[in-house]
Amino acid sequence: MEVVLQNLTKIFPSRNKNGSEVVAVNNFDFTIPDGKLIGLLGPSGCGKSTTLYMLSGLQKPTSGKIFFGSDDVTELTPENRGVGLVFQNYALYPHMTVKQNILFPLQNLKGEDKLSKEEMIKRAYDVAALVQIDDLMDRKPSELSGGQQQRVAIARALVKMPRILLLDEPLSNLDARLRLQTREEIKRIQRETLITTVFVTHDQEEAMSISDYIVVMKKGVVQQIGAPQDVYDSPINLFVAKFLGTPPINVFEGEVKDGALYIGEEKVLDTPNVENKKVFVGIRPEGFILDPNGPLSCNLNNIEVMGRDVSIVSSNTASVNPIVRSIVDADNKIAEGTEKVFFSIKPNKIFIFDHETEERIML
Amino acid sequence: MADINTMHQKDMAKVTSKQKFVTVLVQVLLYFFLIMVAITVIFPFYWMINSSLKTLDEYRWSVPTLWPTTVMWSNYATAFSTASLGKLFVNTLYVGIISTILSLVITVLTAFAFARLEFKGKNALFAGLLATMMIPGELFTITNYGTVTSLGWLNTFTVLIVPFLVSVFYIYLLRQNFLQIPNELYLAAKVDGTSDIKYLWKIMIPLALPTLISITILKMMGAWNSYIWPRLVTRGETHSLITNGLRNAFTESTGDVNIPVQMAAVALVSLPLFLVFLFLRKYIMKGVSRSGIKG
Amino acid sequence: MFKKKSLLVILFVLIALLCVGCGGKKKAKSNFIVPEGGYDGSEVTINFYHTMGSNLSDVLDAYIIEFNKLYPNIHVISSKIGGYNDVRDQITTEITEGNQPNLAYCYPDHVALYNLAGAVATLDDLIASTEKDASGILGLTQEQIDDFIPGYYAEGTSFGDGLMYTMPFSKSTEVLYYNKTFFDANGLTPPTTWDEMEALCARIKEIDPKSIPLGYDSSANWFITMCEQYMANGEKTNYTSATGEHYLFDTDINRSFVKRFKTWYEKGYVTTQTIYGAYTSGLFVNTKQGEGELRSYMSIGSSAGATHQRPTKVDGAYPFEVGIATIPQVNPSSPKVISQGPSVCIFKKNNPQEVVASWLLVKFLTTSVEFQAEFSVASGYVPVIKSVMNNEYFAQTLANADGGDYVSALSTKICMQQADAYFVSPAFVGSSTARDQVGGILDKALVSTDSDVDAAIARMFKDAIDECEYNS
Amino acid sequence: MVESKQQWKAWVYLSPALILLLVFTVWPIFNTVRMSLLNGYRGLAAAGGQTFEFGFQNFVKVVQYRQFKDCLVTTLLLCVITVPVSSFLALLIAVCLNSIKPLRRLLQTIFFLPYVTNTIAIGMVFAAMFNIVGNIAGGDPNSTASSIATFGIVNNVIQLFGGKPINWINAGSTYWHNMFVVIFYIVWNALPFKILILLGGLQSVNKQYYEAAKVDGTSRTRVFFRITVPLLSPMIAYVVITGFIGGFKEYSSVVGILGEDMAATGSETPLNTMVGFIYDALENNNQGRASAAALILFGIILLVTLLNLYVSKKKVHY
Repeated sequence: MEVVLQNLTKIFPSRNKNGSEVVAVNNFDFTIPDGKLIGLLGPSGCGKSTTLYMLSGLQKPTSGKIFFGSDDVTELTPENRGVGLVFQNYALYPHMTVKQNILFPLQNLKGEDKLSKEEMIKRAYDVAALVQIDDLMDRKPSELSGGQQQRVAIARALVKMPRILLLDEPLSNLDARLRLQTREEIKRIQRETLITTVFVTHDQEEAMSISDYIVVMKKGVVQQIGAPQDVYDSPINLFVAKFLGTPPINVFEGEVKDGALYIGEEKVLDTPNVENKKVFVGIRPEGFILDPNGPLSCNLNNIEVMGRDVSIVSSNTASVNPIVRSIVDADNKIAEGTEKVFFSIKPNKIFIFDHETEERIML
Repeated sequence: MADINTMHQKDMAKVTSKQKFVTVLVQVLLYFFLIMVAITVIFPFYWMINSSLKTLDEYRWSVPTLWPTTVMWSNYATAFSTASLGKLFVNTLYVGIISTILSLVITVLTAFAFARLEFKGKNALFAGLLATMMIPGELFTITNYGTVTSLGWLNTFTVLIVPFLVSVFYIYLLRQNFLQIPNELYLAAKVDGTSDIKYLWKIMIPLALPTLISITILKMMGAWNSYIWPRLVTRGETHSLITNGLRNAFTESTGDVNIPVQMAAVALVSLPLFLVFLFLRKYIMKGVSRSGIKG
Repeated sequence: MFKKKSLLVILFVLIALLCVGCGGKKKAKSNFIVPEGGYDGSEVTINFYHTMGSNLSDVLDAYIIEFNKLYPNIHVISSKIGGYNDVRDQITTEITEGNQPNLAYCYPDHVALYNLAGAVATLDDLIASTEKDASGILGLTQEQIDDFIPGYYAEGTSFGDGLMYTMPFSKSTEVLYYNKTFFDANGLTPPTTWDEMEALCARIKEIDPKSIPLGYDSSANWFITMCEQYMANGEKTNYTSATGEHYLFDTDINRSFVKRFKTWYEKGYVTTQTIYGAYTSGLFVNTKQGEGELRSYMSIGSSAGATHQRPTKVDGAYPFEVGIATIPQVNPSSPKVISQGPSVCIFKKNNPQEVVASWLLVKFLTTSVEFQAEFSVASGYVPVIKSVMNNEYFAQTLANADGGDYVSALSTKICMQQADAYFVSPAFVGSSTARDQVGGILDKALVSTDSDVDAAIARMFKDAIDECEYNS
Repeated sequence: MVESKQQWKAWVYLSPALILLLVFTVWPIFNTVRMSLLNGYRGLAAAGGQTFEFGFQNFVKVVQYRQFKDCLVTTLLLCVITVPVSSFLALLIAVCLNSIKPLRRLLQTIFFLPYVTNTIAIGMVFAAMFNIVGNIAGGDPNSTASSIATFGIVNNVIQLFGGKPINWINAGSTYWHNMFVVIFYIVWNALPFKILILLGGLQSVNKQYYEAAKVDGTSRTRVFFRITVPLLSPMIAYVVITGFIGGFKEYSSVVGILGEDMAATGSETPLNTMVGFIYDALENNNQGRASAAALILFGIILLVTLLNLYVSKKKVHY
């Protein structure tokens, strides 16, 4: 099912009389291709959850339209949209067993959709097998681990065969190990069912690792949409560049002068097509190459060996952050007592942004 | 999962309009129901006000009027002066405040012991306490009267305060509330060498504040509404409480009661309670619901 | 949550502890004996419980000041307790702890209850005492005794042992209020017998079919009064007795008058306060016209409630004039009307001076022409001594009596005229139950839809007797 | 170590409450038991020095009394009807309140109003609302003789909708009509507390359960019975159990409606309750019987409460 969001806007009225209204989502325009896994990504308060709730029908957009395929579902209530929603806290009914929880949505079906008891049970067990909880069917949610509860929640959302599956921060309540495992699981389930799936997260790593597409949002405005790697490799502005990637991108104050980019006094790159102006320079940690003749010099703080890689922590007066972190191959050796390190930069890992607008300046 | 798409293929426009209709209908029904109930609830109050503004004669008309033909605001002035409501207000407030404070202290200590400390026979004792709630309290009056008489407490404020300081219901409410505060906090306090009293004061009481506030309000309301006991153990205005004034003051020479004036007094007396209630409703609700009411 | 076992344990412990009996031995009832020398002038404080509203307690307070001129060391604290039942409940509780008041408003059945504890002082010795006193003698002179209206005075000895327990304080009775304007216009006269009443009701129904000619406030009074009237006529019936078998009201005559009044009710002649749902005076004073407006042209109610039987002024004038007459009788030559209204009783105390001092106050208030006159005018109650008629203020008030502004005086006047007709019912523990029950019989019978009327009435009488027996 | 120290500490904390309870609750209970077991005990007679034999005569008298069964049945009926009705209604109102936005605070406040009023005063008002003033021959407000009757506001409303007036509480009214009015009043009176508790409970329920149900297209009735009721079951159990305990002690509402006689005029089956029965005995200074009746009532309440707890243990989700 293809999902089209057309100029979607959500404005919350102010809480008190004098306060101003809050624009949670502003003019969201996007088409979600059929059968893909989409990650809505952004810091808290960016409107990603609101977008999800509008997709589910729990919240009505202030303006704009939502289409499921060719159906305009903007005015439809959730039950008529055929969506499955997995809540951040799972919202499993505590007084029902796993089986009853999964059966619950099926028992709501009316009219021609109504299923016989046997069919319901069969479907419940099928979906339980899909998420691998078929041996837990008679337990109560309080008797399950976090990861198991998550699977039950997904099973409950999937059992009525939704046109779209929505997941709200699906991994935030899990510990680190489970998180890795579960995100693979979600990916697998989505691949198997081919249900168009939208999930919300503030964790960019999570989004990058499983999404077919990611949508980066900030303060209600969509910043960039694309395949994770594309967005990473080609951020549209400083915000997106900073938001994606661990360790985060290093940002320097820089200046374009006479066709060349300067960080401090050091000329790091030729930029023949850019006019003279102040800029921000972003360099991914993996974009540094240890090079005694390199243009960029930094004061070495310390070195963290991480097996395959070495993380060099240094400082530069032009850096916006107190430290500059670069990741280089472990083969690179730095002698004891070294005070200054020199880098050359991989051209595809350096981005410059307008100092005023923070928009990317293409080289 | 081939039928995913077919399952929801419906006439969207039809569904939309039907669903709009249902939503509106439900809202209308909801409001209709609530407003009908609200009218039923409010009617007696309206009737009270209506009656309080009538002359005694009009009140006795066989066909009651929906609004007095002559509006007797003076009934309120009469009510206030004949019942010496001012003095009774002060008495009631005094008894209410003192008994509330003492009652809170006792309730907090008792609830704390039941919720946090381990001692022999705890459960049996608690069950015994709860069981006393099931006995019709009217029977206590006679014996208690004997007790306070032999203690020489008649005609004092003590007699209005002390016998009702312990309420099993409040202990129960507060204990439930305390139980919901994680025991780890208590153990941590013990490890840090915090005394029980300090722990109670710094941690338990702030956390149970809504319950304590509702107890305060219930207790004040109790003082406001108590009637039989104060009548029995006090004489004259010096120690009388407000309800006694209400019942006694409006009897006519023939033994009839001037009901409109009495209604005016009831309205006057209910007013402070009502205002307090409006003001603190949030706390009452929190307090009662927070008690959790789990076994 | 509730542990059954522990609860049972608590109960058993309580029961086991019960072997502690209740000690004490039975005391013989003793009259109060006046101490040598009567009141010795010592400082005493007297507590007086009553039900007076502020307008009456003001009168009382004024006369207590007068009283204190004679007896400066007797301090009187008068307290309004509530209604009559409140006074009773209060005192019964206080007696068990021995801190009852000295003096209280009472009805005979209250005194019977207090007498269970032997708490009420008998007055015979006080009345007979010839000890010298500031007011002459401590007791009552024969003149003073004769001055009391006999029916009222007799109430003090209605307890079956011939002893005097109470003094009448201020009294009332039932009178017949009628719409004089309507009666005059239609050439009607107030009935003197129940037969005349029946004919009159039929006549009024013809004139105004939508009316209920008669409202009788108290069904209990009605029943008891009928018993007394038939007895006065020498017929074989009874109500209750203070001694021996108490409940004697299940008689043929009583059943027959109940049945008779039932037919009145069914013809729409009569209603009672409980059946009507409000004081029948409301019906009587209603002058509004229109659909569903009810009225009656006669109302039998308390003589003390005369002002409630007067219509509200319209444009400065009363819509009709109220007439007052004696209630109908079985035999007008030996009339009987009920005596009601408060008496006072004196409680025993360890210090006999308190009792004597209380008696002095009672004597002062009940024999003081000025107090009785003023209290009567203020309250609408009837004074208990005849000589009040000689009081100028009182005589003046009665002379003004009319069916309008001075309707209370008119009622008092009628009451004074029938001074010899008052009766009191025997008082004993359970007499108030009997009163409630016979009132209940009348109400039940009137509204009963049972097809077998006689059987239904017989059953109601039997149930009432059972109920009385249980509660005694 | 902590445990043994807690032993005496606990008793120190408990002592104020326990001492007061011993004096003002336990001793009266003990005294009640004592009085109930002294044949024909009367406080006044005891004060007069009379002694009483030990025995069960009071209990026998009470149980054999012709109206004892009626009192018991009336009380049971009141409980069995008012508790479920008021609990269900309160639940319904709480749910409705919880699902509206405009006017919510106002309505909430209105529904709590009865909480701050005087039972007897409002009882008088109710009686006036259901009253019929007039001569109702044979108890039938529609007979010709009662064309001369005026009706209270309730009957006015019935007439407005073309119905025939009903004799609710006046002379000749039936037991069930009386019962209806009393039940109406008790429910009215019981609502605020229950709404308070249930609404408080509802507001502490995680909203996501409802959103989840909504996404799944659950009908309102199903949400109510399958989600709201189970999630609120501890509060409901509480409301029902305290309702039953209160219901067995019902008295002042009946007095408020029908007066001290606790019966409609001329009614041969009064609406007397167990507590009314106790009061009647106290009024006649018959403390022995009053105590016996109170203990019987206590036994019944205890039994019903245990039954309630047993049921709720099986049904209530914690």
